[in-house]
Amino acid sequence: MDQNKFDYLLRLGDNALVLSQRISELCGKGPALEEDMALTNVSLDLLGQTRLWYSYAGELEGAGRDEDRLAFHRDAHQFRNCLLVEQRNGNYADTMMRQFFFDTWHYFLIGALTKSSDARIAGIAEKSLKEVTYHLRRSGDLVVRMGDGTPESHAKVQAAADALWMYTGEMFNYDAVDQAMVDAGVAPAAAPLRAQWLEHVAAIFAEATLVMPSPDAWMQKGGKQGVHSEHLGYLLAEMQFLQRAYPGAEW
Amino acid sequence: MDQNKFDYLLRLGDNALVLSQRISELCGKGPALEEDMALTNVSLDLLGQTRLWYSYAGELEGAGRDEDRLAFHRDAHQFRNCLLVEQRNGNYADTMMRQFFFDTWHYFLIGALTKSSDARIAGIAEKSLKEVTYHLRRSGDLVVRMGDGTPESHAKVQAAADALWMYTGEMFNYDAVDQAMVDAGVAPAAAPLRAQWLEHVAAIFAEATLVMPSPDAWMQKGGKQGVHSEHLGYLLAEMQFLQRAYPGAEW
Amino acid sequence: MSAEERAFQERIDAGVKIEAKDWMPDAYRKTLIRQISQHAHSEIVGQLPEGNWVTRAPTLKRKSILLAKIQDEAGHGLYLYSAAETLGVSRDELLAALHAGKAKYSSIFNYPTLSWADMGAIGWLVDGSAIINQIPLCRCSYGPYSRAMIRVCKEESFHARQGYDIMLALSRGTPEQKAMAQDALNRWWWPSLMMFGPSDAASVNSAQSAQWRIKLFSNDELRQRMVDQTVPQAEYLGLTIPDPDLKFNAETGHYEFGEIDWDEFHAVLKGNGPCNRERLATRVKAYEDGQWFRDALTAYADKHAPAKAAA
Amino acid sequence: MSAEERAFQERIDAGVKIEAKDWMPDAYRKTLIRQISQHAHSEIVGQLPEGNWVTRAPTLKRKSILLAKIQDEAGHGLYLYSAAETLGVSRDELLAALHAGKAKYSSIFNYPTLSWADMGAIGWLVDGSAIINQIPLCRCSYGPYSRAMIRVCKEESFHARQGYDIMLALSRGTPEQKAMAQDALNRWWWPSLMMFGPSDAASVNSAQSAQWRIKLFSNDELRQRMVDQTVPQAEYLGLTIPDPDLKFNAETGHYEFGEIDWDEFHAVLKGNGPCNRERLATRVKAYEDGQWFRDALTAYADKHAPAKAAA
Repeated sequence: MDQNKFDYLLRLGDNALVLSQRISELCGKGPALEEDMALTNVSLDLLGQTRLWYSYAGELEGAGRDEDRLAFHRDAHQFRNCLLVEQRNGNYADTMMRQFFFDTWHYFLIGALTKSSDARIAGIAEKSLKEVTYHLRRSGDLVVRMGDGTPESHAKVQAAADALWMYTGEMFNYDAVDQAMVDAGVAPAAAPLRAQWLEHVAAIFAEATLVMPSPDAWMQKGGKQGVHSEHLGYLLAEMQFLQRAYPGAEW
Repeated sequence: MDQNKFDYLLRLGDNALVLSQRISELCGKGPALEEDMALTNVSLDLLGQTRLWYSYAGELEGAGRDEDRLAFHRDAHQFRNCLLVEQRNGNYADTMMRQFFFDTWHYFLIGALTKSSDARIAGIAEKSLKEVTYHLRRSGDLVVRMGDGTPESHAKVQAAADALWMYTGEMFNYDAVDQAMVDAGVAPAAAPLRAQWLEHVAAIFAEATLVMPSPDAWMQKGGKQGVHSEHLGYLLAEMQFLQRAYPGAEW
Repeated sequence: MSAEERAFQERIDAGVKIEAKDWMPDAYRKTLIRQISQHAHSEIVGQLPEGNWVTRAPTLKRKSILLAKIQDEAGHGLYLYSAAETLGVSRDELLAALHAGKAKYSSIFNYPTLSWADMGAIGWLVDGSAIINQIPLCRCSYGPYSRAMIRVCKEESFHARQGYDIMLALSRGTPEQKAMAQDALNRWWWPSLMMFGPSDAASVNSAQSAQWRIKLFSNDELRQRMVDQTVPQAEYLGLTIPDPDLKFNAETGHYEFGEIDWDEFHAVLKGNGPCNRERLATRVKAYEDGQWFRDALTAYADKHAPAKAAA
Repeated sequence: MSAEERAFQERIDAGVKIEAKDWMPDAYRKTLIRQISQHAHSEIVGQLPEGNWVTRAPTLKRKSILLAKIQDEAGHGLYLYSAAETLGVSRDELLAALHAGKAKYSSIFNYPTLSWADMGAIGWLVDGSAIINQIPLCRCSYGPYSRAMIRVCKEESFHARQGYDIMLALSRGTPEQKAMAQDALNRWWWPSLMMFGPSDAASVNSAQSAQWRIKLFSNDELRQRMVDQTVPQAEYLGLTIPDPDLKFNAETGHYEFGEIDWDEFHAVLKGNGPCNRERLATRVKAYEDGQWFRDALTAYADKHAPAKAAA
């Protein structure tokens, strides 16, 4: 088995699952009915993508782990998502800023993955592209509206940007797994992806009248290698409860 | 095995465990350092009592379930605690009002159990009496201070009383299990216990300048029979995670 | 009866739909607003008991299905608020009435969801009952309402089937799972029967609603339909309906069932259900916490609408 | 040096304790306030990483031990704030400085606790290091501080032993548990070494503190003591210290160890550790949320003190 590719697929799947799970905590609790619908929609899209990544990862591994085994039977240190997606929902500015930072990266990444040398990955990316395009349009639009809305909304969304910024560097901080995927033509290189990300974030922040934090600021890392924040354990304890409490059951 | 006594012991243990767990969520987050210490202390006392009740229950059952098996390997519907103790911490007035309602019941109950016809139960009660006496003094004192403190604290503690009141009836709402224990001289009857509870609550509320809700108000029930509120499942998912995720491990 | 009222009733009797711009009696308008908004509120509040298990769904597939269901419910809320708005009230007014505790939503959502099996039981029993209630309303006299109901019913029937499928998996599962399914049936059975409202004998205002064709069958008729439909399904699942008085009457071809605990029904209606306070508090908090966000959207639109129109 | 300063230094050199009422140089007072309050803040903030696992402790016994430990830490905070108060500052002033980000606490608490094994590693390594730091302070020149340290050290040694006991259970456990223990050691080893502060070469103000006997050994001496004590314990556990350069020097009788990543040390000190923001935000929130409660106690005391005094 190509261990690097397996790890890379887990990262893709874990990012999507953890963010989907976070958003789904808001079911029925959004700030407006239209937001409730959109949140559920994004959560669903990400969950669908999770299942595709995990299924491929499980097949590649060939050890009989299906999507549910991968989702429900790994502890926090075995999860490979970025720190960004496991951060708590906070207020709606926090929720949407987390989403916007992620969506921007996700959009350019998925776009690049449609040209992956791995046909299965390219296919999943192709399938996901419309969804992530919509996600990005939506979260960017809301960041603009909150930033250029009232003084209160401006302050909230600026605070969200400042607090979450330190979790954005990890997406472009490539390690051996990422680099192996770049070398194999499976995944895009970090530098151009980061340039695209910064350019789009800068453009949206300008329109939103927000101050973009420095790209050279100190960045947290560790999630991709399984060293998470304290939040992930709680998220997993809740998410995995039934599978853990009733081992071997079919649902 | 005396199934009624087993169930009764579980109720005692589950009440203590679930309340201990709730309080322990506040570790390091109390409104003052002295409160942090006192909260931890109460949580510890209740945990110690839990272990005594569970150990006896497990021995009585004779099926090899020890304290940890009982604490970590039952799902919500198998827990027998009152709804009161599983309610969320809320603000500190909610936390302390929940504690005061429980402590008052607990104090008179434990006092009566020192005269239980079951020597083991009487012994555990004897051991716990000093602790629950202190708990009651402390929570009653804080209710008085909050009630007769500032307008804000008065409003908060009155709101807490009004919101939690509907969970207090269950403690005196005896079913066949409770009644069997009364008949066997193991546990005190409901009516005098309720009278003591109402008298003490009325006295403290008077001193606290609080309005006591009507004893005839609608009361929720179900916890003692395993029909809980939605909160308990989350509490257990968190509490039981390690035992569930690593079955068979020794810690 | 005025000439207008007579003409109105004649159109209804002839099966012609009433539309928003048409004249209608005040009481018709008010009754419809109450009924439609109550239904809309039920969809919105109904997201909460299910949202309670989304984060704990046992498989990714089940999680997807549940999420999609909750999304549908928000959508139903939207259609229904829109249908109510055609009668001259705003969504904000309706929500204000809900949040103030003046408007009702279906009492069934004041029960807690205590296990995964409740997601099955709600789909099977609650959505099942809702469909029985709602299918006739697809033919009701008010056009916007009947069209909203057609869309709603189509999706609800999926939900009921998905709920039944959860129950099926559980009752074919481990002993614990089967117990979970039975426990859910025990807790949801009676509240589901209560969803149809008081018995006909105790039901007020039904005659007028029937005449206006916004209530097409009596509560007891619909309730009987639900029992008749559900009992064989429970048997197929191998589960026991928690009613010792339940029996099939071969003569009538219907199941006879025990007495409903109307005290419980009225207690929950009055606000004493296990979750009344919490459901409302959750919705109020979501709305209040969202005020700054909605204000921001409005402020942005006000700032930018003229500029964009001019461009 | 003034006559007062000379007399002060002579008392210290003679091993006489300085007490609160005694004259002391301003700089001595300020240094002590900074050092003691930093220590007090560390106890308080240090409750949080452990509080993070109290609700998830794997057995009731372990939960009890951990709760008792956290209670001790709150107690240590109390003694230490009291010791600082003898120097003429109030606890509220000290807390205000903490909450404003002006006062420091031990950087080690800016790392997250990610598994149950971290409860073991913190007791074993962090409390272990704390004791090595603190034991000399039991003999420091300032009486109230030295007495507080004696109480603290006695309890800390329990905590260190309990932490080691957790590690022992894990390293004798399943392969997953052993991996958990190793992972915790990997994450906590270097931060624990950093607890002793910058290397002597980079350390400022040490000479004056040494002369005042409020710093009795150099950072590097204490760090070496910690390594020498801990390496054999790790060996006994069957765990590997994450330092390829670690080796025993038979001549000196000490373990030599690799270069500490001082960039990381300074980054965490500057506020860029994984949890700096969260730890502080949690404490600030607790304090702010508790304002009304503390106000209530004060208001009650004001109302009732005269009445009771008169009675």
